[in-house]
This record gives sequence, structure tokens and C-alpha cells, in this order.
Amino acid sequence: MSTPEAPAGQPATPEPDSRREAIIELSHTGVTFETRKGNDLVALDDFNLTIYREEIVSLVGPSGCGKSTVLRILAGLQKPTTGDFWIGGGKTRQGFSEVAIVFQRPTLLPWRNVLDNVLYPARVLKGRADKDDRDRARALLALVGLEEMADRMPHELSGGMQQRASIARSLILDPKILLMDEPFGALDALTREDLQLDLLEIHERTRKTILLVTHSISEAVLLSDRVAVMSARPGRLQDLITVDIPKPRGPDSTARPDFHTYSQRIRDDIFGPRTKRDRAQ
Amino acid sequence: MSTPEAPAGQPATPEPDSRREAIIELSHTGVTFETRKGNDLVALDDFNLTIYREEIVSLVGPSGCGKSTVLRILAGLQKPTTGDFWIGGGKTRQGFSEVAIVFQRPTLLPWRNVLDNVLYPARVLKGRADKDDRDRARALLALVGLEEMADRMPHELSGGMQQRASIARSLILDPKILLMDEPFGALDALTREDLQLDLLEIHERTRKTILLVTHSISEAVLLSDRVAVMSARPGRLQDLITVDIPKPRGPDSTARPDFHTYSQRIRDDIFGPRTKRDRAQ
Amino acid sequence: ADKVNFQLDWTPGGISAPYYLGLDNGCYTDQDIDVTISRGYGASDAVTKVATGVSDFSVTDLGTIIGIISETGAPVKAIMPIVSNNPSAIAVLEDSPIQTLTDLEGHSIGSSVGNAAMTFLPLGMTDAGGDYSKVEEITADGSALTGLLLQGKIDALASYVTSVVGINSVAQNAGKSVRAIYYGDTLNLYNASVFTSDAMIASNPDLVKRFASAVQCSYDAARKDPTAAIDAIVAHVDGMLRESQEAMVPNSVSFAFDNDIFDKNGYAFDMDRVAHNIDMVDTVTPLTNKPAVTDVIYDITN
Amino acid sequence: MTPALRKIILPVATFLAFLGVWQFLSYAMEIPIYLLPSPVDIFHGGTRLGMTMLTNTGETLKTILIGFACACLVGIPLGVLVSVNRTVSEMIYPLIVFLNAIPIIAIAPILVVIFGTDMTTRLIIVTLTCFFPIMVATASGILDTPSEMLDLARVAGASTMTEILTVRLPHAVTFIFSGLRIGVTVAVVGAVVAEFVNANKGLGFLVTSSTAQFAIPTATACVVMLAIVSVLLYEAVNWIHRGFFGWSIKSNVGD
Amino acid sequence: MTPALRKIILPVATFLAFLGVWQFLSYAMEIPIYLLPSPVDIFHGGTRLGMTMLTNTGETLKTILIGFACACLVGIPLGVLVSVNRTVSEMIYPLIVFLNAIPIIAIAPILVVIFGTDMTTRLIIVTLTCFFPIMVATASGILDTPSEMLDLARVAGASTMTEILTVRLPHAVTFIFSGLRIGVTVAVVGAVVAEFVNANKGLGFLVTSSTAQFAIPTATACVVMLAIVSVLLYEAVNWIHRGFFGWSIKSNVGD
Ligand SMILES: Nc1ncnc2c1ncn2[C@@H]1O[C@H](COP(=O)(O)OP(=O)(O)OP(=O)(O)O)[C@@H](O)[C@H]1O
Ligand SMILES: Nc1ncnc2c1ncn2[C@@H]1O[C@H](COP(=O)(O)OP(=O)(O)OP(=O)(O)O)[C@@H](O)[C@H]1O
Ligand SMILES: NC(=[NH2+])NCCC[C@H](N)C(=O)O
Ligand SMILES: [Mg+2]
Ligand SMILES: [Mg+2]
Repeated sequence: MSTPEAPAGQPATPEPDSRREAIIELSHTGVTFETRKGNDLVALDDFNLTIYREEIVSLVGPSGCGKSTVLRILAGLQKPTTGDFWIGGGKTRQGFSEVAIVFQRPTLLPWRNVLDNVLYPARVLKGRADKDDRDRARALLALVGLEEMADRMPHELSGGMQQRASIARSLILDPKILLMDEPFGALDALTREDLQLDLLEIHERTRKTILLVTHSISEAVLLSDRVAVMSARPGRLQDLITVDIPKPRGPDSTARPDFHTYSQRIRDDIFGPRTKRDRAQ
Repeated sequence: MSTPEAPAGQPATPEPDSRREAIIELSHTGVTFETRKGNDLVALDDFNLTIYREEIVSLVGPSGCGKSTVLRILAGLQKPTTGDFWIGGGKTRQGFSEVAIVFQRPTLLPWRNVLDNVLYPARVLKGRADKDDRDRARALLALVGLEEMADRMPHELSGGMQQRASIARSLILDPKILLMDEPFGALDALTREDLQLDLLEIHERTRKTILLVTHSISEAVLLSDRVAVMSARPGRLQDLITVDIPKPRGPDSTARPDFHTYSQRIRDDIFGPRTKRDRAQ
Repeated sequence: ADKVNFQLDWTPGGISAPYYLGLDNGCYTDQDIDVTISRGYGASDAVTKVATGVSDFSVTDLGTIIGIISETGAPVKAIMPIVSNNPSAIAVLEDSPIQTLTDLEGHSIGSSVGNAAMTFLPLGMTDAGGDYSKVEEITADGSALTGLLLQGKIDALASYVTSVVGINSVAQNAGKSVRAIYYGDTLNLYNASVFTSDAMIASNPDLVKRFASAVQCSYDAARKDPTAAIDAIVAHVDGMLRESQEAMVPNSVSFAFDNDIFDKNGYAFDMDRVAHNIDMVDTVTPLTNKPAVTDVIYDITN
Repeated sequence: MTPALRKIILPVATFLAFLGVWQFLSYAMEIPIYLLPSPVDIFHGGTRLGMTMLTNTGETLKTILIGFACACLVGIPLGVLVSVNRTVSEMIYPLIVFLNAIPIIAIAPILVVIFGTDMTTRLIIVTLTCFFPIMVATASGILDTPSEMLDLARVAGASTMTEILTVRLPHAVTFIFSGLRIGVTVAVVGAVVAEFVNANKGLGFLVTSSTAQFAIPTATACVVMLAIVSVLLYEAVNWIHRGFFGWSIKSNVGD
Repeated sequence: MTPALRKIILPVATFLAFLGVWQFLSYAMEIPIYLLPSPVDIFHGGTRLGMTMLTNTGETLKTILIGFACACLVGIPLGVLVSVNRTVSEMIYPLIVFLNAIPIIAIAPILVVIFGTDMTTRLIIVTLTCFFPIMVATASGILDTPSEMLDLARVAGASTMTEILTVRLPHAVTFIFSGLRIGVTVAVVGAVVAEFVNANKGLGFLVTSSTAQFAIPTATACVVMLAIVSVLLYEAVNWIHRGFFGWSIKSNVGD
């Protein structure tokens, strides 16, 4: 197991560019939930992570370790009980043009069709959606393969389609920071690969900062500049790995030997020194 | 691309045991949804599949191709508009002791704690849950790593925990047939591998018939006796692959060369003769 | 003792105080009657309750009894009059220019819908030589009318003369004063009368007589000692306010009995006057099956 | 039988059956008119009024509709207000419940004196009688919004106002219509009370004036007319719900 | 200030402020007693009745509580029934709306004849007045159940009955309590109506008899007592909702 990164600013791996600028910072952040019975549940404990502008960082770790909680803190939906955080110049909710999120469950408004759901952040921000927004929305729906579904109501979509619609929604206002909670989890291999490549392409073009929760180790390695590995409850940062695979990346990147080295390191972090059939609790 | 299997009963691959007994049959099954605007959407078209007792069959295919629809038909939740089907001796809903399902979205009742959610099928079937049921439920929660969460309410669980709770629920009445819609989709690599092995072990022990939707090609190969590959809308059976990897299987099975042959065949089925960045519609 | 349910036409108070004095004075027990007095729910309801046997005896306006017998054939008959004059009046502010009924011409009068005091106003005005078509009618809830009058939003208010005492007490609280212009006597009509069902008359005519005697006993006692009647009602009924009853009881009792009709007939109906009563009801609310006097009155004296 | 036809034929058939049973019982048990007129009696009582019945029904309907519309305009925003802010809610909700519990009869005098004896007072009375169910249902719906939808609105940068308009109110539609269904039947009762208190036309007026004229079947005919108006308005609310907010209607039981 | 304390202090403070403003306006605008007595007048009017006020409040409260309980026992199952089956719903729902629209006043005599002049009739009247909101809200909730929960129940082999008991009714709890909140305030009105048409005691009786005695402040005091009872019962329903069905309560607006 690698040693966890020291507090933000002193990464365990060498910094590729010392001039880079922090855009997200979590320092000693902790979240404790009170349960009904009064005994507390520590969901996140002394979590430290700095993310720099234009980075793609992946968050991996066992189910229930606090990945969604980190994203919710950054989205302004969960107040940390201890420690502090800071995102894109503030702590408040800033709207989808600054910080956009793809939730773990696709959350579409059941009373709006797919197109209007994608347009929702624009409506919130500007009061109404204009022709340009509409065109953008259709383009994004095409990107995620849903152009034919624009007029459908959410309940008429399959699970994966709903997830894709919410990915399109997250991009509608061209956010500076993108928080994605297992965005490709419900997608088949084909669609998933396509969207991974789309994400890389979008990043290449718009230089967004992206924080991505994923359960796929290869996805983490393929997409990320750095991979943050979390330990089981209470969630802590266990390892922080800088992925030095050259860009632009693509399907060919997965064939590189260092791709497998990185994957193996993450696997080792997660699976740890356990014997087969041990269960991490 | 392989040729699709001919109508049920004449598999493209040789039958391993001619005495085996069909337990699920879908023949020429089709589902057409009426949309609000009056134009119809063919979700499933002339779908044929026979599943034999004690088999594990995986269903893979692009997002929106009709996998969940197939499961919903078999669970008695969706009437086919054309063709016919037949499951475990009937068509009606038979209760979780006959046919249990894990939905694509974990569907927990928000007014019951995790334990009571797991016990729900027992309550429905027998009116109440007795001590034995309770013990079983706790054992299943332990199996999915949620023993500490028994008293929690569903909204206090992470996404993956909710999914695990619904896996536990599907097993509570020891069903003959298990329908699982991406049961491990929201789980990290570690938990996922554990539960895959648990599923194999359970199957080994109880000889359930299992129909599993998955987006992971390696999961399909690892777990299944046969893999059904579906084509994009309108959903049809595109290929049916018998996986002849010896049992009992385990992590070591993935290292076998034929594992990769099977994986590659499925990949080819799905990705087809497409150039990079082609989008399947 | 015979168990008897006696229902009033409205909540206890005023003219009904004597029934409670009768309880204290043994008027009912003397007649071997075990009476239960309960409040009423309006003039028509009283007839319904007696007709259906829910109560054995009740008291209400004779005109109402006549009307309901005509329209529905309700099997009830009046057995004795209590208030022998119609108390219909109009109330005006003390300083109002309206002095007589005819002065109403060109003014507005307020009433609640279907108010008994309003029924005979056109007739009363015609009798007085006025033209009712020149009067502006304004309908509003009873509780709102007093306010409208005192605010000067209506010029007059259709009411029972016995109620004007109460209205006046309200007015005086606000530094105003109202007076009544009484015309009910010109109509020559009976008002509150004790009645019972045909079934009761048929099955137990003796009880009917004894009950009438008990009622007479009660009213005789109250006439002699109105204060005792006030004490009795306040003692027997929850929510009775002594001050209010002090203002109402003597006034009501006096209105009912200090007149020629009672002097002449006592507790008996004057059948000609009843016939006139039926005619008058027929005039103001045309009757489908105009009853005969004997359809309306059971003569306890024979 | 098409569903639309069913929707008309079934209730009408039940209603006719109900009338039949009522008529039979009336006849068989010799229920006297002064107690409860039979349907035939009521029908004759109604025809005595002729066109008067219809014009007065029109009057009452106008009062109900405008009053109900006012109640919606008051009740829905108030329902939002009392659920928006905990302090506001804890401060004014009990006061509203208190004021709502005061019978109209008790405040009729001041209403009539302030607003006069015309339509305005009647509308105020109808509004006061039926805004409450609408308010309570709206508040319940506003507070019932799933947290995941609120999360979305909040991350999208929605102000409380936007959150309410784009997420909470749409979610509350089912609740609001539950309140409207209750409210519209209460509005009918409110209009009758308003006409009892203050009117010289309308069905409420006809009921009292017929009663005063001992015409019990006629009065009952007016009551029945009111009940029919109530059913039609109730169905109208249902129809608006289905027609304009169809997405908020989920499956029926047993499919 | 603890939340529990807030919940008591805030409404009481608002109420006192309201009384203060009312008293001031009464005084400043010289509103006469016959229009609307001031709080001080009302207080004096109330004390004229002394203990009678309290014993009669007890009577009325008993009627309200038992009647409301009956309304729940009638309204909730009926709400389930009319939503369970489309045919039943289309057949009987309009009839119930029809019957619900008939004013109690119109059927009071026959109720008294059938059920007597005692408590039973009053309870029936309260039940008839307030079952409807409970029924409508229950039906709306039953029909609002998310399809994924129904799917679960159905695959688990639930009969319609089990589906209702284990999924639909729990889901409908928020709706049902919305109906109960409305219903309990209607029950107070219903009890007063019941006492108007059939009672020798209770606050409804006191209101009528005080009015007949031209004691307007006393009548108003009884009305105010009724309104206070209404607020307390409303809060009791809220409290039961929070205490026993806390899981059904979601977030407040603005957190
Ligand atoms: N209730 C519905 N109404 C209309 N169309 C529907 C409905 N349910 C599903 N569909 C359509 O049917 C098709 C198949 O849906 P289904 O959910 O079976 O896909 P799936 O294979 O499970 O996809 P995924 O992997 O994304 O979950 C989709 O195109 C979807 O839009
Ligand atoms: N609202 C809540 N109340 C109580 N506990 C909560 C709540 N939300 C999350 N938790 C707990 O916090 C822990 C972390 O949850 P979180 O959702 O962040 O996990 P996660 O890493 O996203 O898991 P997954 O991969 O399964 O989605 C879990 O143990 C969960 O039970
Ligand atoms: N609110 C009143 N002042 N009611 C007294 C009127 C009673 C009247 N006899 C009636 O027919 O109803
Ligand atoms: Mg998560
Ligand atoms: Mg699916």
C-alpha cells in the first residue's frame, strides 16, 4: 500500500507544473452523520485533496467510503462537520455554469421532457432558454446518442439513457468544474467507451476541471491526471497517484505497459494485502 | 458478427446436455411502446430465448436495447405486445420464492429500515417475518457487507449500499429463478468481485437459474453458461454464446486464454465492424 | 308517570322561561308527567320533530303549523295558544323619521331570508294604508342586520317586538337606542302555540289534557312571579345569562298575556280567529291544501 | 365501451340506481315529505320553480367559480409561504388555522357592514371557506419534494423562488389537486352559506325562501341542484388535472 | 431557543401580537361590539359563563374527537376503495361527492329520527362533515405511489390488498396527513353544526343561546374557544405525524 499524500500542496508524486493553480481544496474535511439511534457515523474523516485547474481527478474506493459525500460537499449540498473546503473561488452553490454535477442517480424532473431537462440549468440561470441553448442541448443529446429522445418524458427512457441525459445536462452551460458521480456506471461497454473518449475530447477542447467518481480502474487510469484512492469507512485518502500517460489519450493508451502498472497499483491499493474471499468492512 | 441463434431449441452452439429442461422461454416476443406523440417505439422485436434450469445466462447489449424490458416481461411487469413467453411454469407473478428480481435502480421502501426491506418479500408471502427469516436476512446483509447497516433507513445508505441491500432482498426467499438488472453496476471493483464470487458460490450450492443483465463483458464471461448479446433498437437477439469455461470458476478463470477469446467475441459482437468514433445508434 | 319529551322552538329564554319554573313548582309532577325539556331548532323543525314522534309536545308559531299541515300533511295539531298576538314589528333608530309603518315608503328594510317577522310586513303595510312596493328590501344574515341598522345602512329592521328589547340593549352598549314600531296586533293572528301529534291525541288524549294543564300551571306561576321564572331558567339551563333573561322574560310574558285576546279566551283558541289565521297564511304564502280549523286545532276543552 | 363513455355512463347509471332505491324506500317505508321528500316529490318541487331554478343556479355558479378562483389565488401562495420559512410557518400557520376555524356566521356582521350586501361579500365568504384545504394541501406538497430534485435545483444555483417555481410547485401538483378537489366541494357549501348570510337570489336564497314558504320538496330540489353542481365542478377539476397535468398522474391500482 | 420551545413560543407570541393589534384597532377605530367585540370584551363575555364554558368545551371536544376518529375509520378505507378499482371509482365516487355536497341542515331531521337526539347523531354529523377531505387525500396518495415500488410489490407476489397495505398506504401517509389536517379543522365545524341541529349543550349550543340572548361578546367568546380547540387539534395532528411517521417528512424549504 502506498503512503497517502501529505496535506494538500505536498503531493506524494512530483508536481508536473509548479505554476498550476488550485481550484478545489479540501483540507481536513470530515463529515459525521447522526443516525436515528444517536450513534454517529463517520462518513469522511480528515480528508485532504487539492485539485488544480484543468485537471481530471478520479475518486475510487469501496462502496460507502464517502466518494459521493466528497462530491456533495463540493456541490454545496453537504456541510462538512469538521475541516474546510473551497471550490472555484467560494463555497456556495454557483450554478451549472461554474460547477456542474452528474448525480449518482440520474435525477430528471419527471414533468419535463428530455430536452427541457437538459435545458433546466439554463432556465434556472437565465430565467429562460433561448434558441442557442436549445441548439446546444440538441447537440449534447446527439453527443450522448439521445437525439431521437428529445421529446420523450424521463420515464420513457431506459436507465442508461437517463444517465446519459443527465450527462448532457451537466454540460449545457459549459461549466468550469465538472463533478461526476459514476457517470458511465449504467452504460454498456460500447457507449461507455464512446463517452469516455468524448469526455477526453471535451476536456482537450475546453480545459474543464473534472472530478470523477468511478468504479472502473481502467476508466480512472484512462481519463485521469491523478487518481485518488479512498479507504473504507471512515473515508480517508489512502493513495494519490499521478498518471503520467501522454495526451491526447485514446483506446490505444490502454495498450501501453504503464497503463497496466497504474491499474495494478490502484488494484493493489483497493484490494490491499488481503487473502481471497476476505471482505473489507 | 456471428449469426443470431435460430428460434429457441436450435441453439447455434451445441447443447451441453440434451436432457436439460427449459424453465424460461421467450418466443417471438416483442414490445412496442406508444409515445405521447402517437409514433410507436419498438423496444423489443421478435426476441427468442430459451433458458434452461440451473443455467446462468447474461444479457448484454447497448443502452436502451431492451434488456430491462426482457426482465420486466419475465417478472410479469410488462405485457409483451407480440409473441409469447413463459417462466417457471407460468406467466404470472409468482413471488420472490419463485422468481426474484434485482431492479436496475435499487428500489427500497423509504419507510422501512434496511433489515425490513430485505425481509419485505417474506412479509408479502407469509404475512410476517419470523425469527428464521430475520436470521437469514442478517446473514444475507453480512454477505453483502451491510451487517452494520441493518437498522439504517435507506436514505442513509450510499448508492452502492442500496444496490447491495436489494441484492440481499432478492435472495431472502431462496428463489428458483433470479432476474438481476446490473446488480453490480454501482459497486467498486473489490465489492463487485466479492459479490460475483458469492453469486457463483450460491449458484453452485442452490442451483438457481439466473438471468443477469450486465455491462461488463468480463463479468458476463466469468459468470455465465451462456451470454445473449442484443443489438441496438429495436432490441433483437444478435448472438448467443455458450461459455465453456470449466466450473467452479473463480478469479483464476479470468487468466485462461479462452476467457479472452469469449470476451473478444462479445466485444466484436457489440462493437461490430465499426471504425473508431462511429456511434451505434 | 308519563315520560314526555317537550321541545322548544329555539334555545331556552324569554317566553320559554316559565316551563322551567313549572319544573320547580311541580306543575308536571302534579299531572303525573315526567317531562324532559329540550331546546328547539327553529319553527319548522319543531313540527317535524313532533310529527315524527321525536318529541311528544312542542311549541311554535301557529302560522307555521298551518303552513306545514297544508303543504306536507304533517299529522300535528295545536292544543293551546301561548302568545295570542303576532309580535311582528319593525325596529328603527330612536331618531329615525319613521314613525308609522306607512313612513317606510322610500326607505329600506332589512331582513334575513324567510324571517317570520318579514312574512306579514306587506300585509301589515297594506292594512296601514302604505305601498309596500316603495320599500327597498335588503336581505342579510340575522346577526348582520343589527349592525346594518345601527350603522344606518338600513333604515329599519323586520323583527319581533319582543326581540327589540334585546336589540336595544345591544344598541345602548354602543350609545344608541332603537324603538319598535309594532303592527302585529293589527293582523289578529296567533303566534306561539303548544302542539302535539295526531298519534298522541289518538292514543293518550288524557295526557294531552294533563300536559296542557301543566303548561297553564307554569305560565300562571310565571305571570305571578316573573323573577322566579328567571331564577328557574338560569338554574336549569347552562349558558343562561341572568341579565339577559331579566330583560327578556318579563317583557315576553307581558306581551303574551297582557292583552284582550288572553283576557277573553284564556288558554283556549278562538276558532274564528284561527280560521282568520288560516286565511292570512293562505294570503301571504298560498296554500296547496288549505286546512280547516279542525285540521289544525285539537280542542282540549271537549 | 370506450373509457370516456364509461366515465359518463357508469356514474349516471349508479346515480339512477341510487334514485330508484331511494324512491322505493320512500314509498315502502312511507317516509313523510316533511322528513325527506322522495325523488319524485323533489322533481315536482323543482319544476314548480321552472326557469327560476336555472337562473338562480347560474347566479350561485358564478359565485362559486369566482370565489373558488380567488381561493386558489390565495390558498396556493399562502401554502407556499407557510412552507418556505420555518419561522414564518411557526408564526402564522397557527394564526391561519385559528382564523379558519371561526365560523363565517360569527364574522358575517362585520363583513356585510364593510363590504356591503352584494357580490363582494359573497366572494369573500366563499374564499374564506375554501382557501384552507388548498393551502394545507399545497404546503404538504411543497414540503414533500424529494431531496434529490432539490439538490439538482440547488446545484443549478436556484434561488428559493426558482426552487419553488421549478421544482417544488410542479412536484406539489398532485397534492394541490387533492386540495382543489376538496376545495371545490367546500366552495359550493361556502356559496350556500354566503347566500344564507347575504343574498336575494341564488340557490341558497331559494332554499331558505322555499323553506319559509313550507315548500319542502322545492327546497330539497334546490339542495339536489347544489349537489349536482358540486359533482360537475368536482369532475371539472379532475378533468383539468388529467388534461393539463397528465404527467402527475400515476398508475391505477391493479394496473 | 430549542426548536420545541420555538414551536410553542412563536405561535403564542404571534397570537398575542394579533390580539394586541386587534384590541388596538378596536379601540382606535371605535369598532362597536355588535360588529366585532374587542378581545377584552370577548374575555369579559366569556367569564360571564364561568365554568359552564369549560364543561361545554369538554362536551364539544368529545364529539369532535370521536367523530374525527370515525371519519378516519370511514375516510381512509373509502379513499382506498375508490382508488383500488376503476369501475368502483367511476361508479361510486361521483355519488359520494353528490352526497357530500348535501348540507347537513337538509338531512338533520331524518338523522335525528333514525339515530335519536343523542350523541350518536352528532357523531354521525361530524363524520359526514369531515370524512371527505380524508377520503380525497387518501385516494390521491394511493394513486400517487411510484411505479417502481408497485413493481417491487407485484414481483414479490403481493395481492392487491398486500400492495395497498405494504406500499400504497405507507406512501400515501403524507397525503393522508394533509387530509387529516384539513379534516380535523372541518371536524370542529362539523361538531358545531351538529350542536346547532341537535344538542342541549356544547359550544355550538352556547353560541346559539348566547346569540338568542343578544350576548354578542359571550357568543364570540365561545367562537374563539372553538378556534383555539381547532388550533390545538391541528397541532396534535402535526405532532402525531412527526412523532409516528417521521420518515414521511422531508426537508424544509431553504434547508
Ligand atoms: N415506459 C416506457 N415508455 C416508453 N418507452 C419505454 C418505456 N420503457 C422503456 N422504453 C424504451 O424502450 C427501450 C428499451 O428500454 P430498456 O429499459 O429495456 O433498455 P435497457 O436495455 O435496459 O437499457 P439500459 O442499459 O440503458 O438500462 C428504450 O428505448 C426505452 O426508451
Ligand atoms: N444522509 C445520510 N445519513 C446518514 N448516513 C449517510 C447519509 N448519506 C451517506 N451516509 C453514509 O455515509 C457513508 C458514505 O456515503 P457515500 O454516499 O459518500 O458513499 P460512496 O462512496 O458514494 O458509496 P457508493 O460507491 O456506494 O455510492 C456511507 O456509509 C453512508 O451510509
Ligand atoms: N338565528 C336566529 N335568530 N334564529 C331564530 C329564528 C328561528 C326561527 N323560528 C326559524 O324558523 O328558524
Ligand atoms: Mg456514491
Ligand atoms: Mg435497463
